[in-house]
Amino acid sequence: LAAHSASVIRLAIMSDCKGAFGGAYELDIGGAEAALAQYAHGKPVSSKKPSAGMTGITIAGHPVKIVGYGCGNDTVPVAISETKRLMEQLKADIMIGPLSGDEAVTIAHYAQKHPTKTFIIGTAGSQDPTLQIAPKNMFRYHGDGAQWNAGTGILAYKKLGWRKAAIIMDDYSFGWTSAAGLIADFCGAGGKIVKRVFPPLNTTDYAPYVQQLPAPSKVDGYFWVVGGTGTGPSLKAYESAYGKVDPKKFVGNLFFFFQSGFADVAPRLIGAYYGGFGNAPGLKTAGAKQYEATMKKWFGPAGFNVTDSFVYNYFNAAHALVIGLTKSGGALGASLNASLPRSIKAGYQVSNGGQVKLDSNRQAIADQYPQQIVKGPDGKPAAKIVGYVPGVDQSFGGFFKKTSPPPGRSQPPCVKHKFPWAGHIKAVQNGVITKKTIG
Amino acid sequence: MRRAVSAFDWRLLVRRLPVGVAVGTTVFALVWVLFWAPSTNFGPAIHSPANFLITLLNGLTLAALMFIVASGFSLIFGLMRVVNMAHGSFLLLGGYIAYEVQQSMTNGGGLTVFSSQVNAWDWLVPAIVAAAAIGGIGLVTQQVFLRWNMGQDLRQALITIAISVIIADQVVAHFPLESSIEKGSAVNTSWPGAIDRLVNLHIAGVQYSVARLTMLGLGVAVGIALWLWLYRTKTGMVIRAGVDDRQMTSALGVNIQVTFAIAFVVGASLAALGGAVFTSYAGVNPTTDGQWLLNSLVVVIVGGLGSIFGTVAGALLYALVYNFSISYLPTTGGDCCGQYSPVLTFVLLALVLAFRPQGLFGRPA
Amino acid sequence: MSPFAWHPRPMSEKNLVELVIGVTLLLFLAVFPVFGVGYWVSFVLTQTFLIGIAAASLVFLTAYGGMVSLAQTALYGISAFALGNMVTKGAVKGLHLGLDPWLAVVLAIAITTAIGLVFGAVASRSAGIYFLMITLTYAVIAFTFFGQVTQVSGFSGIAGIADRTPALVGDPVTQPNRLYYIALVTALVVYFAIRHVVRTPFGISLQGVRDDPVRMGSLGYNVALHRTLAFTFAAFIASLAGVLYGWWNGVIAPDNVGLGATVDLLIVAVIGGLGRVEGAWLGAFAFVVINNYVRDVSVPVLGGSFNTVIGLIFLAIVIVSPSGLMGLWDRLWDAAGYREGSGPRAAAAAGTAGPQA
Amino acid sequence: MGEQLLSVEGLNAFYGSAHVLDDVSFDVQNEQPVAVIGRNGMGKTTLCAAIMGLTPPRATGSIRFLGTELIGRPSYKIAKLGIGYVPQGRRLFPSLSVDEHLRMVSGRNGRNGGWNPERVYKLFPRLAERKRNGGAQLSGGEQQMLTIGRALLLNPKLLIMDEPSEGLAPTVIEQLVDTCKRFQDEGVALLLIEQNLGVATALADRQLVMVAGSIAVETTAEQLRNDPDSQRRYLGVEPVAAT
Amino acid sequence: MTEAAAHAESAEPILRLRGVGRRFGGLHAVSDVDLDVIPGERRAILGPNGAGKTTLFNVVAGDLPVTSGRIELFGRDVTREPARQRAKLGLARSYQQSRLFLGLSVEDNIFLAIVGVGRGHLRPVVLPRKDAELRARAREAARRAAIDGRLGDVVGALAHGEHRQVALAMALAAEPKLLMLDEPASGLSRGERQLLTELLLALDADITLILIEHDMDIALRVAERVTMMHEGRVIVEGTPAEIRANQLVHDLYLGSHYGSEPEGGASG
Ligand SMILES: Nc1ncnc2c1ncn2[C@@H]1O[C@H](COP(=O)(O)OP(=O)(O)OP(=O)(O)O)[C@@H](O)[C@H]1O
Ligand SMILES: Nc1ncnc2c1ncn2[C@@H]1O[C@H](COP(=O)(O)OP(=O)(O)OP(=O)(O)O)[C@@H](O)[C@H]1O
Ligand SMILES: [Mg+2]
Ligand SMILES: [Mg+2]
Repeated sequence: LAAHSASVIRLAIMSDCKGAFGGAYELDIGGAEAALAQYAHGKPVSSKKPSAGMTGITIAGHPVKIVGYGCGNDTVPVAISETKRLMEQLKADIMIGPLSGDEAVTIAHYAQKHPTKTFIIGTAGSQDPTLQIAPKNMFRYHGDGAQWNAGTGILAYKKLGWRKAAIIMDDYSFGWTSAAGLIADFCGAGGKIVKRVFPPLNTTDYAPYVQQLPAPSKVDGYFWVVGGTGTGPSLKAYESAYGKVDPKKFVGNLFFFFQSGFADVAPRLIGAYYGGFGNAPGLKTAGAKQYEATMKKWFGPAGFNVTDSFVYNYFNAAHALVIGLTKSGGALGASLNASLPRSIKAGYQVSNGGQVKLDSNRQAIADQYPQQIVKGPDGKPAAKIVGYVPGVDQSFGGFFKKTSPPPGRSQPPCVKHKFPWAGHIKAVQNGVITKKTIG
Repeated sequence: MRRAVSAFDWRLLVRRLPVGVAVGTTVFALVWVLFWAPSTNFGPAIHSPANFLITLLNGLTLAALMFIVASGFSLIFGLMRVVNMAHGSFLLLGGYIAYEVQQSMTNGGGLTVFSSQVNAWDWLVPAIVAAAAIGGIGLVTQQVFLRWNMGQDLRQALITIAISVIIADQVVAHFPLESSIEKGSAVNTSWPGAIDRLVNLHIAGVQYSVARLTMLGLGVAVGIALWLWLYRTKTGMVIRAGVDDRQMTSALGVNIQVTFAIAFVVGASLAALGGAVFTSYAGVNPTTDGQWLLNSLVVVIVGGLGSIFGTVAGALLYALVYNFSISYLPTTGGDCCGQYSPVLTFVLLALVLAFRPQGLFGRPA
Repeated sequence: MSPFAWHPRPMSEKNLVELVIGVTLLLFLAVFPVFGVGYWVSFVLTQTFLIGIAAASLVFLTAYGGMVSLAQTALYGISAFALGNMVTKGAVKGLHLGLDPWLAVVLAIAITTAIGLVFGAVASRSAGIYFLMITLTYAVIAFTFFGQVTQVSGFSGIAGIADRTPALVGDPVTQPNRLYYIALVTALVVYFAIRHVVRTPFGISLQGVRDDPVRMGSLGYNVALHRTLAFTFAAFIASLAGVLYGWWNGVIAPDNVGLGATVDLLIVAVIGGLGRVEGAWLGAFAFVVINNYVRDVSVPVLGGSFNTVIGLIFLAIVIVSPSGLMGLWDRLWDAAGYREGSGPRAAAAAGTAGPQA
Repeated sequence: MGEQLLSVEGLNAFYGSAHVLDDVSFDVQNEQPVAVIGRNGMGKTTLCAAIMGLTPPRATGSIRFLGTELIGRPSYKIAKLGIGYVPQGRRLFPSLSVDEHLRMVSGRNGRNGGWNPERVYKLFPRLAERKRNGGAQLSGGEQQMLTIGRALLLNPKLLIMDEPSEGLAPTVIEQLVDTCKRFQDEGVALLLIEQNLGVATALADRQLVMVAGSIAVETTAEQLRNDPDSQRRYLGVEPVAAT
Repeated sequence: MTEAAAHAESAEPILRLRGVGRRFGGLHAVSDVDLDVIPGERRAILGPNGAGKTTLFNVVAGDLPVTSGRIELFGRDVTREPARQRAKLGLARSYQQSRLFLGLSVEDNIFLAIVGVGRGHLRPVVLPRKDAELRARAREAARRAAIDGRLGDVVGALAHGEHRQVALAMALAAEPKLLMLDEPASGLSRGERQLLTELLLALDADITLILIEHDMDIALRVAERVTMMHEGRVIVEGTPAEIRANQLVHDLYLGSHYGSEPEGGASG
């Protein structure tokens, strides 16, 4: 390509280094950097500490410089000031990030006002950034919180035989969005939600909220959408009210097996279903193996869990960026936005040859994989893929609209509705998608 | 004269107003909860005595935990006038230490251990180690950073804020120690199996958690021990005197620094003890520190500084209002009103302070 | 040289030096956007000015009223929330009333000041540490209110405030200089307003209230009224910062008024020095710069991220200088052998502790 | 004459940069009362503070008590050496009741002398009636009594009293003087700061006059009592020009 | 002037207490006190320590509410009025333990005393003319209390005795109709005591003075009438001469002679 245009491309990576997800900082950066190492000649300065930086990244002849790492704390004010620091002080052209839902909302607004910059969401699950705000320069190569749970509600209905369930959800946008996926799905199949309980974030004592849930004898089960730091405490509160958790009566979202969840709550939930991140860590596909090998290669010594979905989402974001920049020949702004791939091959996806497609709002349409917590061979909890939900889009086939009320305490309502994937959910056994329809 | 009389009436009214409002609110709240409570989760207590009892017990047991934590804060804050903004961090670190000790005693390998694997010692030793370790950190904090600037409230508060920032970051950087788990992850310990069960209270058929009742007992025990120490020994007098006038206390031959150091260590250890309990009861994570700093502040504020009874009262009021407002606010539609209980809780606390600025049991400033 | 009081004294050598520094600095700031780095204009300095205004309201209350208020963050947040709810339009969170931008500004300030009046009246019987506490509950009320009452915000906050600024302000993204100057001028006005007010009977009696409220009562003053009005005035100042913040940031969220943010403002004020109003901006500057630039320093032994470093820096500042950076300046001046005012005795009060009993 | 109990040599004290004590030297012999008199603001309280290791940020020179250097020592150690201090302005503890004031101090200083709370109550019966009152809930005179009682409980060898008669009713002053006179028998030396010449001269023969931060002159009670002229000179019945 | 004189002539007392009592828990610090003070009078209140003198001042000034009885000030029932209203009516007091504004200069302390009884507490602007006038009054009051040498100094840095002087200046500066001084001489040196006595003797005739003092030289010289309190009650009232002659007073209070300074060649 034209040698004269070898200007430096300035890249920023943003994650959380404080607050509930503070532990994910190095992971996320590692995920993005592994892609840059694999596809863009980058060399990590330290294979143990990704945030130590990276040298030698080149795309389409352009050197790429990571100008800085953003450190959020899961709150809006810090997200915005970190974004400003990265984009304005350090003059990044492109940002990969942020980590969480509300952060993504605020950065979407920022993106709207800064059309010459490009934003690829790291791993945030809120609906608004791409459904409501949808700036032209913002991309997300993974599902939102509702998508992640698509199919899981149907499984509860069909496989666990639930008819009446109660739901407890974090009282903020991610909790609502995540719950929305379960509610829409479960009610769509014919289930009834008899009670919705919303404890506020950072609740000290979940006991009075758990008390509001109908007793286990009165419902078939509970959708447990308390996340981040609340999963463990809320389950403990349940135990001190009703005794031991019966995993068959619990269906959760990604927090059942995510990060600390694996050590903190999963041991109590062996057998429970949950939505996960919509991807399929542990699938034995070639793509998955390749992805894991890549991660091990670059950040093996850092020792972190390569199947972690945060890592994976950041990896895909950076991967997409490499593809886009290559295609645009290093050109930024509008031409980069036009060049960013509308479809990428992602390790933990299988349909369409392992592709994640983007919709017209630059939001992923992806397969989803409901999971179950099982006891692994080493005695530790393990995640098992149990289902395959093909091609879930953000609007749930038109169910969520830009004009409809966003997920909230009473949204969506519990109504019967046939979603595109209903009747097409396939069983997955030992990491292989079978022909058997399970919902 | 007539003017004076009318002024008299008006003032009297204003002076009685708080009492009137307080009595009125209490009566209304009681009637509401006991007999009325339409469109709430459980309906009035007479219809659903079990839920009322559970709410009450939840309130009392939470109050006990709040008391344990806040009494440490109150000791440091009320007696030494040090607003220890690192109190939440002490609790957090104490919680992680208790977790690590229990893990290593039960070979948890980083996974939550079940109460069936935990005996009384597996719980007590971690709690004691945590309390001792944090007591040590408290001692260092007090000796290195606070000892020489006693009386400068704000400066000390700022110093402890800086320390809490550092501790928070250090916790995220190093805990949990187990390498297969992400740093900064939430962790929890388990109650000993013996108390991790429900007991039938034989009242309205309520089954209640023995662990929570144990927590209540622990709170009472801590309260009694503190009371004996502060009001039945010279140490208590010396601390109070030292707070009033450090120099004069010293001029009476009292090595006030030693006493302050002891008080600080005890206060910090109580935070860690609370942390150990909280780790079993809910679990700790890197946001726990702010949450508990706030809890402690509120309890101590409402109760009144440096008074054990005040701390008891503050903890009870806070925990009961919290529990009852969540359970007994009406829930009509999705957006009202149950989820406003946190707001309501704090508005009530502000009102308490407005009418009794020094807190329920505080000495007038 | 009391850190707490302003006396109409003849200008000392130190005052003169300070005046010269101040004027030079102002001139520098006035021309800064012409040659300065864009980021410093749009981010560091504009933010310094507006945080400084909020901090100045706290310094005013603390230094002259003896009221360490933790509600200033909440108040400036309330102002920004009010602005956001009234000015935004369309599919954003909150009420999005879409009012005229100027009208919204006036209403935001008026609402905040009125809330300040109510808050102040309720808190006016408290003093010292109790005042700190009751204002802390205000902060928590504000945080939980905006977090839980989704009609007016919810945790993701209200965005799009910067899209609907008055014409004078323009688009803060494309025309950062305008907001820079507006913030600078507002900061100056606030600074001189405070300096003026503390020399008036109201200001001096406020200082009396700080030192001994009971005695003030027996001198004929209505102490509660004084406290209330001082708090209202401070709320008014904070509301200005809130409006500026709304324009500057475009987004306001409950975490802007959370415990962390509340403590941050206290840190700003204390680092600057609670004794002198100038300190508010100095503290804000230090805070913004430290938060922005301390990134790549790693801590030996302890490990951890730059947050540990920031904690250590704040610790160092507080330890080195009891009355913040302004106090450091005062001490340096004294150490250099200069003395202000009337003979050796004047310096005697220098060593006294914080303004709070 | 007894042995040397307290000796102050070349003592200077500063508040910040204000030079308040200027080269003060004197000594107190065992069992011998000494009074320091002087006008307001001359530095008498500062002298006490310097001896007790209190407020002044900076003191130079030498203060020896029974051969032990006091400068640089923390004040609780100074108190433990056997110096009781009755500060000006009482400085009671509002958080403590009368009884607690006394119990807190009693038995602190290892010396067993004859003072215990009961004896203090006998000395000041009013205090016995007010046992439960807080330190701030006493009348001015009662506060003064408690301050003195508190210092006595240390069983000091030297009692430093800064204007003890301030705010006391004449009868109580009389009683106080009687009590202090008995100290000599009990081996308690007295360093008395007084504005009330009657008390000062009744209690101490040696009178040190403090002017502008230094001991201007030493005189005797006898002289002072009988010489209105020196009273006027040292205690400034006329406004003194030098201030 | 004429108005004041007219006022003085009317027998209407400037301060009238009827059955005033104040309890602290079970302790009757003041009980059933009746007292009439007429305009222009100099009244001393004596009594042993703990007799209830300061408490009486506190209830009259409004710093403490009464538990029984009724207080009339300038012909008006002020029993339930707060302290600040009474100050506005023309009552100024000093405290036994000086209560000063330690963070303010001497001048500002006195300035506050002046502003307090006037209007414009809440004036948030500087009016140079008006402020200069108020400050001139403040300096004048400082001069009368002989503390004008330290006008600009922060009160926190003054010695004990100097605090007393500032407190006195503040009481004077308010130009009260009723001045109540609680042991103004305590902590003052002989020199300052002398000045104080002269100052009190030379006080405007239309200022009413109530004085608590343990220094008999001052009290009995300044006062025209003396009220003797004991255990919360008024036990004797009379002229200084009557008081001196009263055996009860001697037994309870005066003792032999340490209360007064040995004047000149007085015997020890
Ligand atoms: N804390 C302080 N800071 C600065 N200066 C002080 C302080 N305390 C006292 N001074 C000054 O030191 C000088 C001596 O004060 P000191 O209190 O020793 O006087 P004193 O002789 O005890 O007077 P008095 O008889 O009034 O008690 C005074 O001029 C006073 O203003
Ligand atoms: N706030 C209070 N609480 C309880 N008792 C109090 C309080 N204030 C004063 N007293 C008691 O009331 C009695 C009268 O006190 P008061 O101060 O009026 O005495 P006084 O006549 O001024 O004595 P003095 O000459 O010693 O100052 C005293 O016995 C005192 O202990
Ligand atoms: Mg003195
Ligand atoms: Mg008195």
